[in-house]
Amino acid sequence: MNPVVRSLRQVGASLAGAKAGLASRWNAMGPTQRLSAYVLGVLALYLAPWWTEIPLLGSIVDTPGTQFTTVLSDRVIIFVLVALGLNVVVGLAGLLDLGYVGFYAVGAYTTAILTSSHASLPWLLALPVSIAVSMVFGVILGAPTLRLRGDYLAIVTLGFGEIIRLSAKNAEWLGGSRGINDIKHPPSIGPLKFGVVDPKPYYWLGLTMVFAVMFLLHRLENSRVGRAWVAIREDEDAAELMGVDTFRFKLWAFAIGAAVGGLAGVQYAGKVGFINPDNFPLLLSILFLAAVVLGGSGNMHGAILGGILVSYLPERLRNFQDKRVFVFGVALVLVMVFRPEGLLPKKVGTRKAVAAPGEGGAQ
Amino acid sequence: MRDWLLYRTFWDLTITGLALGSIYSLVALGYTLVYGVLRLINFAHSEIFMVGTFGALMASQEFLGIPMLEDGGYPYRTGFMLLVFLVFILLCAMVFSGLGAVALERVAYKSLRGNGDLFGAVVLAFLTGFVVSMVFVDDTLANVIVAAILTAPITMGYMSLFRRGKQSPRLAFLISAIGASTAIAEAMAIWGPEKREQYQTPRILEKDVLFSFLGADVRVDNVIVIVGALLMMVALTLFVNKSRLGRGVRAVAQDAETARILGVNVDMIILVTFALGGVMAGGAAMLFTLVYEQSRFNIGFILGVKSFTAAVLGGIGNLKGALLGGLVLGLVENYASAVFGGQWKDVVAFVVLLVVLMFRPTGLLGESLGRARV
Amino acid sequence: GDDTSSDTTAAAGGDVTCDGLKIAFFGALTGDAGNLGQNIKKGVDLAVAEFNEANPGCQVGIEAYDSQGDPAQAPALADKAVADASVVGIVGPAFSGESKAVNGKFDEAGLPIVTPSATNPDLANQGWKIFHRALAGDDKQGPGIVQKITADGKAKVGVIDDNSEYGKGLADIVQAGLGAAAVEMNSLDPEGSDYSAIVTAAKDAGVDGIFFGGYYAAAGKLAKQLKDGGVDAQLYFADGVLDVGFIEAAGPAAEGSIIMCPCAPKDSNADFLAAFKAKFNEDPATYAAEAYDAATAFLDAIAAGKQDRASILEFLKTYDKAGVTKQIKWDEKGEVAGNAIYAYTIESGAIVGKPGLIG
Amino acid sequence: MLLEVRDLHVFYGRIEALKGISFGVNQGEIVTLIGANGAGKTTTMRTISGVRTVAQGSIFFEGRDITGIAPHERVKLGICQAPEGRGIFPGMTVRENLEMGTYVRGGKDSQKSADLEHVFHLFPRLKERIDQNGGTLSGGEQQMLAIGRALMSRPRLLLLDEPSMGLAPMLIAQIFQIVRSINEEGISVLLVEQNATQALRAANRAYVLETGYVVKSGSGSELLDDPAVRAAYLGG
Amino acid sequence: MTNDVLLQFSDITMQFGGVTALSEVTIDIHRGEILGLIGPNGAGKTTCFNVMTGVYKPTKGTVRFDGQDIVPLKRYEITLAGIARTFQNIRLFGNMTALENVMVGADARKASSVGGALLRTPRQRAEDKESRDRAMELLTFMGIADRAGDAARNLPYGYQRRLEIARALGTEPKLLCLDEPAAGFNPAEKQELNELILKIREQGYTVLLIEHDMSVVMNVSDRVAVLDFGRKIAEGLPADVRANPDVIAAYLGVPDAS
Ligand SMILES: Nc1ncnc2c1ncn2[C@@H]1O[C@H](COP(=O)(O)OP(=O)(O)OP(=O)(O)O)[C@@H](O)[C@H]1O
Ligand SMILES: Nc1ncnc2c1ncn2[C@@H]1O[C@H](COP(=O)(O)OP(=O)(O)OP(=O)(O)O)[C@@H](O)[C@H]1O
Ligand SMILES: [Mg+2]
Ligand SMILES: [Mg+2]
Repeated sequence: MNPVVRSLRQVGASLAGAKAGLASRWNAMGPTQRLSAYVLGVLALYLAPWWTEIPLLGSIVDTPGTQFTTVLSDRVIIFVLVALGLNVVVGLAGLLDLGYVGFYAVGAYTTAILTSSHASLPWLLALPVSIAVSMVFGVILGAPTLRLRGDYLAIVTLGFGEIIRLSAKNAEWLGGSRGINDIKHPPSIGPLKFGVVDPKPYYWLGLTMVFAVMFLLHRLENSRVGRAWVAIREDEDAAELMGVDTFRFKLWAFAIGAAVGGLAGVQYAGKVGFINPDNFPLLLSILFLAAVVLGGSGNMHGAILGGILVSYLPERLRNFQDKRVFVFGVALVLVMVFRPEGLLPKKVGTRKAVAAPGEGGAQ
Repeated sequence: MRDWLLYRTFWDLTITGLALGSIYSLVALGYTLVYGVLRLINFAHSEIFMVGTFGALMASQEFLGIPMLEDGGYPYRTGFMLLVFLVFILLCAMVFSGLGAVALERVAYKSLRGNGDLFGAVVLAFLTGFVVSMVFVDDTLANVIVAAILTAPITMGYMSLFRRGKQSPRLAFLISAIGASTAIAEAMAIWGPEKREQYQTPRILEKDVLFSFLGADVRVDNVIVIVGALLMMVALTLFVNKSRLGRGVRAVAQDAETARILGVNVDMIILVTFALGGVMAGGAAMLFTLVYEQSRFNIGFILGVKSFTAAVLGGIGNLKGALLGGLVLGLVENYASAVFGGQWKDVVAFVVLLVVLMFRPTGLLGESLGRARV
Repeated sequence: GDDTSSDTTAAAGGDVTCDGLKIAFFGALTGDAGNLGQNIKKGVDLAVAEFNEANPGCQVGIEAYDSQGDPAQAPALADKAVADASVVGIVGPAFSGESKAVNGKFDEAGLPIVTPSATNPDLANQGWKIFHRALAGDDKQGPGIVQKITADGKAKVGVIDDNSEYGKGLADIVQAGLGAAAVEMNSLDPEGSDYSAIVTAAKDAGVDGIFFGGYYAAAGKLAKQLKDGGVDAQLYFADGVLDVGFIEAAGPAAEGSIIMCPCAPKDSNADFLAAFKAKFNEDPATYAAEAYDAATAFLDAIAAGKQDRASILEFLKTYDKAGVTKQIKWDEKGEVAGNAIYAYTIESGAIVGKPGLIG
Repeated sequence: MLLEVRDLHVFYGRIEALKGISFGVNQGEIVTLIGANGAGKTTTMRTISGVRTVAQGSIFFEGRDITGIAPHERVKLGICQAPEGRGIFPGMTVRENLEMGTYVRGGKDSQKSADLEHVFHLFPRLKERIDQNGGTLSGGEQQMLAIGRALMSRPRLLLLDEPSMGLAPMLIAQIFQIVRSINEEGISVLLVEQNATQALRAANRAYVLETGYVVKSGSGSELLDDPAVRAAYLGG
Repeated sequence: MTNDVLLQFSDITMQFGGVTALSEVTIDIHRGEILGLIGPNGAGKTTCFNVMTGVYKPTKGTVRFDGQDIVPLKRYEITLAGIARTFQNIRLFGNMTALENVMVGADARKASSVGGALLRTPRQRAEDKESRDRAMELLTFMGIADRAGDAARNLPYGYQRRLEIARALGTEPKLLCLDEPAAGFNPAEKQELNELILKIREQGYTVLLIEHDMSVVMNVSDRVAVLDFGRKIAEGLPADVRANPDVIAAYLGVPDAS
């Protein structure tokens, strides 16, 4: 056999082996051990700004030419938040949204308007208002369009994202193409100074947001709401005939997705302090979608992985200069061809789902 | 004053809108054909169009050597030779787009249908080798050599890694399409004749005013575009509805599995579909370069979004819908520019789309493929 | 300040010593706007090369921060620059959008910047102590354009923009300056291909002049389509169009267009032109000379023994020297003193500088 | 032997649906496969048509190994199937659906219309609905259309996968009659049926499939009388 | 048997373009009975289902369910009113587990929504548990609990058919509509299905059954209605219907068809 094939097979086998090994070790752990593993993992994430200091790891993760921590705070966290939100819409409810950047923009712009151009509320107050406004936009978009199926919805949402961007660009009231600057930063808490230079506090804030969103979305996913979403994704007609108010739940998916997207926008605006319409191009919607599917649509952890890769890799690959985007395109094709379900696909049908006695059937 | 602009210049706007709309229509056909057969938004179709425009421009500049920037030096303004040149340019554009579309299918989509093939594997292997070697050397020639050496072994690896007989989820096709689209456009930006700059072409067709219609000047290029698009559309419709291969296309569109059982070579039909879409995009590209005399590596993106919008507006999967949708979109854009200003034209276009879909959820003419019953 | 005459080699002293200092370029080197950044970078490269040759004891390095002109990518780069203590001056950021996203960081870090190309008037009004630019802002360029159009005696001028921050801002200034003579014709999409609606509107309005605020690629397409559409008005453009790309795109339709720019014609300083040609084997393109002046200001500071950000910033406050493009001397907002606006035209397919201009 | 299947193994992912089955159809025969849900009958049919790939084993048609050739080539050789679930093209009219049967054959228009008449003679209902879209037909009408379409290709071997599924009792009887008359025209038939009694009556020979294996075979009447078969498949 | 009418299907006409699928069909379904609906292919049986469950709005006529006019209701509202169905072609949620499929049905009767789920209110938790327990119960009842944790698409055909019934029962219907549940079953399997349907009725459900297999219809139905060309041609006890010459001519063919 061809040596490349063989080595590919071997790599595959050893990866599978490692995965199985980890899984079995994980299963063997007691609850306290698991808890401490979680705590350690979370701690390591909060300490990420210092990863570049660790000898070997540092040279692997550090981004050439850009500040690693800023990449985390300005790009990675934002993309992860967005991917989490979009995963609700696309991955769970199966609604193809190609204009998700619109909600991100609404969140950012609302914060900008409220804290800089038309009022000077504190960021902390702008946060809930912006999320609420994003949700309202989700409902405004969803209400007339959710009757549409699949790809019709895709093109309408794409149009919606463009309408938002172009409106911001053409409305003097929203700063036009000049954008809005002097957006307020989050308030400093004791030693945590949210200023212009140090990105670390923003990263910690963003990471906390990610955990909060994960926690809440996890609850939704494992409830009647999450089941309704997946049922709609799988067969909308059948879902409706099984008593699912499909319209209402699709609207919820849109609204919740929009809220998370808006949250990402708030975080971005509060960090950078300046936004303009060019921050929200159509291409970004597509990139967001690519993140979700690349990671594994329908699986929260997959979406997170996708968000990280899509935002971090271009910075890591700065050496490729203007070939970065080309490499990214080729990589998308390769991943889809060999892992069409994404890097971390959603697993359905684990025995875990059976809680009652008499489980563990055939197969 | 603005308020009366539409009124005063209505026919001017109509004619130029129809000309622009014709190009949308032709590109929309490619989306509609592929969507009809594979239920796939062929996101990279816009890049097929872009490649076609480069084909047309290269035909006139590199192959025919028509001089740039001349002022009357070009001998074939009219007459038979002009026709020959136009046909040659058209063929070049069609060949570029057609081959591009076929290659795209085999590289980015075929294996996702559970049907990995050698050509796709070779191209993917080459690209892999190329990218991997880029990590180590930043020199295109060296990369090509390394990639060429690595192609054979990686190809074998890929052939054995393909997930045969397994249909991938639809989103995977979409993302693969997006990846391919990005890669093609960027490749043109990195290695194409003009890199990231605009690619110009000399004037081939003098833009004389042919006649006046209700006060509007009708230029020869407008007429060629509109008539050319209509002709290609008619030819395609005849082909799909009347020919045996066309019947195969429709059968695969509705139920590929059964079509296979009845003896339709599904892979071949899909290839034909892509080729047809590519050829139409090539036609559109040629007409486009005739009118605008330029292209750029990223020209496809916006035009692609517009054309896909046109396809949806008319009813995706419906050939006549693509025509209607394209023309309507071209007109709406022009009228909107006159009434609200150019910065609002896309907003108006999308609002029109939204309104149309709210009242006709499957577009103006509806999908042509019947949906199965509940 | 240093008062050496306008020798192209900066700080010819030769006895300066320093260690590990860097000047940074900040702007697009790749991506759609990469060309402009490449021009600028070459200006910086030339200035630094000349300096290093003249000062063996002080080899200044160049760091390039490639933002692709994207305000979303800029912050991570800016933080890197701020964190790198050896970077003592920045030539850039090249565009106004990214400037707004990151200049606050430079300001807080006290890292001086001289932008060779960002002309948005707002930038000077943000209270940034570190901000300087090496050319006039659009608030100077706009009136210059108006003056030129008025001097040409145009009575009805269509004003078009590309809806970008730069183009729209400039078009607004021009429109306001022209007053009743202006005919508002709104925006076009620079990425689009078809401008027939605007051509129709221009024909309908019967304009004798047209100003377009935007960049060269769109300007080329517009010029061509206007001509084909039978509009014979005089075309006016601003600095974003000053590029051979405009002529390539417009073809014969470019002939006679007038392009205004706060940048000096490339032959206004023969030494610079010769040095640039010798190093890069090409003519300096738009903003290369401004970049050279910007870099020179930093290099002069280093030559004067200023080797940290604070003292270099201090040095720039009193800097006053004839650069290759103009007298380089900044007011307290960072606006440059020499703010001449030059007029160029296209003759036989080449950009020609017109002497005797507005200033 | 017209069709011969030797030691066929077929997988769905990791699930082995066929675990080495062998059987054959002679020229002019009606052979039926019976078995419970999931026994692998449909898989067998689809593998013969070539839309499922063979992991191991081989298929011979008129002595020629066709294991590796493409499905459309097999139709050219004369194997045509009316698939389980009918596979009607929903957006094509009844006529167009029928014409799809002649896809590989091409053939003259006069020939086509003769074949069309023949099908209408067998299923007058289809003639009434000739311009209706296939997708809006009732289940039974679709079944007729599927069989008619397969006949249009003038097969040498007709594969029928549960043709009586979803049909009214009267039609079921009719379908079996049609199968017989098709067979009398010289077309060999491989029939998969749940309606085992009728199928065994119509068949020359029969095989019983169970979870991917052939567990019994014999003439139709032998199996009809087999007590085990009666108990399991004929309802007592 | 009571004469209490659960569903009143009166004077329904259903046209598609030129095709009249149902014309003036009137059927009453009594509480607690099993009504068999038979008729030749294309007679309009599935169309009846589609009208009852709101998939189609009838061209003419009214449908009253439990005293309420259900024609104007949305599909899910009809389900909540108490009609559940299975599909002639199986339509499960393929990428959900069997258990989750049934839970979706059981969720129909629950009220907690996004707010409850986010806050994990006691009520939401209680409802979630109820759904889960009920779903498990139904899977056990249908005899497929051993595969509760498997993705529906990986289940064998017979299991899928049963799962469809379990899911429909999950919505706690008053009327269960089964569209050809025995299609593709062999006689032994049909026998099991007969027993299952009877068992379902014992639980208090009313059942409307479309089926072509006489061994099923005649054995389980209390009454049988016959459609032909969109019209009702007979209605009555199984034995009577079976002997009805019109029915024999239109549908059964030879009197003994088993
Ligand atoms: N697409 C598929 N994916 C996975 N497994 C499948 C698939 N199709 C069939 N199977 C499995 O293969 C086995 C054989 O299925 P097949 O459809 O051939 O049976 P059959 O005898 O035709 O049954 P029926 O009487 O229900 O039509 C079954 O266990 C089934 O679950
Ligand atoms: N959406 C539709 N458009 C047009 N005609 C339709 C539509 N739905 C059903 N029909 C027609 O209505 C008639 C009744 O169809 P229906 O599916 O109700 O029959 P059925 O009694 O269920 O038959 P079967 O037993 O074969 O399933 C058929 O002739 C069919 O062609
Ligand atoms: Mg089967
Ligand atoms: Mg039916």
